[in-house]
Amino acid sequence: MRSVLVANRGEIACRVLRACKEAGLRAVSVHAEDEVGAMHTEMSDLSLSLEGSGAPAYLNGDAIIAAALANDVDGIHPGFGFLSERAGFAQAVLDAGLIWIGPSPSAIERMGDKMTARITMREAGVPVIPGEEIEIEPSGDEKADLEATLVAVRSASERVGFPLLLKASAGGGGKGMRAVESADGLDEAVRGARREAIAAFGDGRVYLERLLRGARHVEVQVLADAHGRTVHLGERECSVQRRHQKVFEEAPCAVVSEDQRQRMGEAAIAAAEAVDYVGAGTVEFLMEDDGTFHFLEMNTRIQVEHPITELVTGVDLVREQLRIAAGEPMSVPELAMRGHAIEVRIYAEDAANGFLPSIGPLAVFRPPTGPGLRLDTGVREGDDVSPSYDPMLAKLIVHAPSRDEALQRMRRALDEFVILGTTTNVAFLRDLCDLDAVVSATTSTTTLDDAYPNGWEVQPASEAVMALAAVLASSRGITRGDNDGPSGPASPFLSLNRRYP
Amino acid sequence: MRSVLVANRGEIACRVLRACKEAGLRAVSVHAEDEVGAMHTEMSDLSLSLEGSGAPAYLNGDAIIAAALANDVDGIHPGFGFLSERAGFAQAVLDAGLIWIGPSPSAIERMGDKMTARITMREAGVPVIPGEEIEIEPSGDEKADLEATLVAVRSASERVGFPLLLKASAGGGGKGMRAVESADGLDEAVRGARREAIAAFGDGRVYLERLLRGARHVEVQVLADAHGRTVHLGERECSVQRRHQKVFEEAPCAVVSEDQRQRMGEAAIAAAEAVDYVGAGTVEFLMEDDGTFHFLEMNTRIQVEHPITELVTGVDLVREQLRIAAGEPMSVPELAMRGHAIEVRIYAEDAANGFLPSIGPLAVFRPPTGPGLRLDTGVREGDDVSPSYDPMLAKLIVHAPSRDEALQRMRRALDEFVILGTTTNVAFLRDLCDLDAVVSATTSTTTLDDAYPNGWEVQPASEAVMALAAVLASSRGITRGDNDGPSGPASPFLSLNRRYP
Amino acid sequence: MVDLRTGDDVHEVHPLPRGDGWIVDGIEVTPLADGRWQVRQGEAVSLAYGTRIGDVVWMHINGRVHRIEVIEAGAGAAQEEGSFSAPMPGGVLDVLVATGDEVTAGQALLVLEAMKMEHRITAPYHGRVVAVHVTQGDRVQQGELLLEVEASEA
Amino acid sequence: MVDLRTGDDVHEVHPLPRGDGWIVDGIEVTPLADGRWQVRQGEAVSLAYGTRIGDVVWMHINGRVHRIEVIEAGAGAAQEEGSFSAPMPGGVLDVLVATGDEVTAGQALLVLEAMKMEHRITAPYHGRVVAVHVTQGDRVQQGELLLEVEASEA
Repeated sequence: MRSVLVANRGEIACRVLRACKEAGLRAVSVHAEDEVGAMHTEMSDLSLSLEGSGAPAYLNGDAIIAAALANDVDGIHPGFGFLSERAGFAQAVLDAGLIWIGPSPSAIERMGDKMTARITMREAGVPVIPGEEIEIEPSGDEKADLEATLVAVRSASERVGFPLLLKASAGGGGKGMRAVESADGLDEAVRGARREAIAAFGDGRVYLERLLRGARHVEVQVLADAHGRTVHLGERECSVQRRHQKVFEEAPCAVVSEDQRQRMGEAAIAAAEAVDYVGAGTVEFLMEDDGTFHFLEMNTRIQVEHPITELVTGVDLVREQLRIAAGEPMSVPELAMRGHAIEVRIYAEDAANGFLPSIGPLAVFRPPTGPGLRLDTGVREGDDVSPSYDPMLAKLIVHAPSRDEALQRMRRALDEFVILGTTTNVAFLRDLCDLDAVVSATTSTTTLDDAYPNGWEVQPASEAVMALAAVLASSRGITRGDNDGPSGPASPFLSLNRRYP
Repeated sequence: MRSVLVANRGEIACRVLRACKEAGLRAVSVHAEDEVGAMHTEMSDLSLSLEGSGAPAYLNGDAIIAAALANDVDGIHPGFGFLSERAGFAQAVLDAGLIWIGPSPSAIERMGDKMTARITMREAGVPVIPGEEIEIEPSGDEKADLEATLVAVRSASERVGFPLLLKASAGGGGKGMRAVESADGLDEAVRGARREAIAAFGDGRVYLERLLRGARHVEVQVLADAHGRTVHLGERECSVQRRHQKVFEEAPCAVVSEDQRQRMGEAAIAAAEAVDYVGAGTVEFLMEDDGTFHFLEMNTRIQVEHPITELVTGVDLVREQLRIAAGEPMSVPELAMRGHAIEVRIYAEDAANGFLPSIGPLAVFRPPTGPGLRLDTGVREGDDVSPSYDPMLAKLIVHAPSRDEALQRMRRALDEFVILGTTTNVAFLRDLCDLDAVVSATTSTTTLDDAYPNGWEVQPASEAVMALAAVLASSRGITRGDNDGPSGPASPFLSLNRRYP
Repeated sequence: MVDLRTGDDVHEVHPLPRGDGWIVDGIEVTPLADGRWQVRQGEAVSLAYGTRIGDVVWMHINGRVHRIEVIEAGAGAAQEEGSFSAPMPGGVLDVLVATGDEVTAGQALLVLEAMKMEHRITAPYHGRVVAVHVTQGDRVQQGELLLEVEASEA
Repeated sequence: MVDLRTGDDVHEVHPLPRGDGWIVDGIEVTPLADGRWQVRQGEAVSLAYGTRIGDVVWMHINGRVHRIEVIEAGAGAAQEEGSFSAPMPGGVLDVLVATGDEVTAGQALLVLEAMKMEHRITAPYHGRVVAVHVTQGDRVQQGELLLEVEASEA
């Protein structure tokens, strides 16, 4: 393997392209028409243009394979999201004679369909969450399918009991998932989940699981190579979620003992081996207070929160993906975790307003620096945050000798992070670091709902803030779009340099 | 200890202030009159103004102690350089009832005077470099002292033999040091070394050491607490030096075996214990090809290159300094080194022109991001590089599972580092990563002289470079100082936004 | 004189030039290089980043970002209470109410799709829908008026 | 038309506007956002940062920084060969030669002190000192003329 195309964008594309460069591979990126000059294209030796704008461009598997074939590419890395868990795309890559940097299409298929995965795991002896699959064969008539699903869900819900989680079998990342408190909300939840799942994945099938309130989301990283070696790299805790999406992740989990780690690791390896897994993957569990754990799903790709595992284990997961795809044995020593790592996801969103995505220019984007910090970003100062893509801009990751020190470091780092021009969740993340449940390591998947029953609120503006605001307001300011050049956002400092009337 | 004043500036002040904040200590900085708003003042809870500009402001120990006493400060951290190795200042801090975050004045004195250190080490059984101390008591009459020194050096040089190194007893960081090839250059070297040493340290005494060509500079990090525990944290190799100053450092040293590490570690602990050392310190050795090592000197402070030890050992050295100064036992587990770390020092200097310091605006300063990178910087975009201070701007540090991967990562990181407006050594550092001696881990203190006998040269401009230059030249550009505001450098993008005539 | 909005409040502030900077209600604001500012209130000195973009001033001070609206003299009246405008560009997935409908606080009025996610616009109080300006399938721009709800007497 | 200096050479280049950007000797240069540029030469596309500060253009392209002088039409003649000017602000520590002295290549002419370090100005060729403009103890600004050396016939 000498040349790798990364079929993705944003921070994960940057992450993978850098790994390719470090491995001495020719790094090829792709970009939609509205992402010429985006950060990930800057990380690559060659960037190929895709037709169209927004997500559809990156979802056009045929175009990507054709571009790869026309440009001497040997392998395709899908990152996460987009085409990463589409077995059909993986198969098409292989059929085109290219290397697929991921597990086999059959492993993706069996794990990607959450219902099949549940069944596979149950049969492999891995404990699953009490629940029920809704087996309605898609007829092609959405109205009929919806009706049949509604009937089956109503009936299954009586056996599973409320509160329950309704999940799209093809879902992921919180899409197509609904918590349902009682029979009242069931129908609307089914409609919404199906609609979202069909839009995002083209597959509206759903299943039910008992909603395990107060449980922790604990997941185990696995790596398997083509030489028959499968290892686990310890666990991550990702309980802190908003809208079913992780925002705050840490490794190791503060309450997992060495013995528990061993047992979960073995279950994760069993899960991977049940589908002849090769590559990097994550087996997610829900863990109850007494340490009981249930299989949730397996993600057959690199994961957003992989950096925290890298920091505590010293393993470069993406580099290992490249080694494994090239047919080499992985270069992973025996598991030895050191220190504590925390990741927060920087989203362009308004945490004070239901986490609604926000857009705007990154007029100032100055990440913190210093010891124990890692920033995986897909944007830099001067970029525009567009509504066409996922609002995750970057990930800030800290590593320190202990959990307390990691939290202290994260507070410091978030205090230093300056982003002006687009509303982000940085202040919300900073508040998370002081939350009782976070400080005492008693987080669960309902921590955020419990902490902010009425939503999170912005700190009020102090007198010093209003004074500075008054001075800034008196400056001429920038009206976006009034530059005569074709370039993006004007320098934020234009107004300052011309401050005097 | 609740409040710490950092008596320094630049990246090390930022490093220490951040550690104080993380430790929950009130972080107090000081700044000269020409450094209002400098990055290190931004890192602190409170910044105190010192009278005067440039280095003298930071060297005014009395003013710093007075400022500390007037502002409820408990402890003083000196960083490196400036007052860090002045025993008199350490004693004054203690006499003022403050905590000195460093070793005792007597340990500083005995190690700071390089001649005394040589004698102490020899007596403690630590091997020293063959050489001779020049013991001339300062008379207060520089002309007479110089003459007496010249006579004594000429005589000693015959016993030590050429080539030799002439070193200021009070020296450090390459200041007051001269390599002398033959008797011809001896007198001018003595004059220059004394002049530089008197200017920098107020003490012109010198000594001679045989110049061990082709040896490696290998140093061992030690930590000692007030509870009687002294540990070493493995070695760093810092052989790659220009003008006797380190530019490229790595940990561990590629040719040090576990057994050798043990022996050097024990020698380092013996060195520290010989002066009842408490705190963080570094014992420097020259190591010959056969593994023989000689004591060079002990630095009684935190060192520029401490981050590489932090990355491979997982220990936060500055945080430990704070613990030790507060009288707590250090929280350092048994030594377990993981992976490989490399640091390069980013200097504002012209590597193609004898490494002459350069100045200018940091019109664009965009450090690389991503996995395995750490940036310790004292500057950010928009700052001015002034001739009043040391030209080291920042340190870029990488960590990876193996030495090869660390080098690959460093290449990638340096490729990404954008600094426009001030000439820096980034391209020179990038070339270092491809140097045979660096790639094959056969560096010595003469590596750079051997590699660039006629100096390092800039890569010629390609056609693409000239094309872009032509377009940039056609833009109106910025004339520094023509803003009507009091702010510093204009935004580099001013010209771009107004590009069209 | 400048009017600034935080939340529902409008503040009138008067920066006065003084030396290299300004004084505002006894607080000294001094520009440093490249978009950075020093703000001094008695003994407390803060360093900040700040900029103005259009009608919003953005600043980062004491570890927090603040985003404050500037109300320009002569600008049009602020958005009427009860008007719901699109918080971001997107598509209208579903309109759940019609003109004349009574709605209760928290009731979903409209579903928008943006950034691959569904966003639900809900009523903040009990009231009556007095106008609906969009229909299912419409593309809307940020700030575009979607619908209007009149609060009922409490 | 623009004249650019690299090392001892002066290049004359002619950027022509084309579409959103320029063409220079067949190479397309297109501005992106915020000081970034796209440079296309045949199939090879590079992304760059670039800016002009005074009479110097700075750019970062393909992992390297380049610093190129712009020679403005009508600007004064370039510094004469044989004139030595201060590479940075500093103090003159020692003047080692006097007017009329013969010097050899590599010989130290003058010692400057800046940034706490000594910097030695040496003769690049054999010649004769024709003028010395500073004396020990002087403070000099960057670019200030220090001394002049006339090359002897080789």
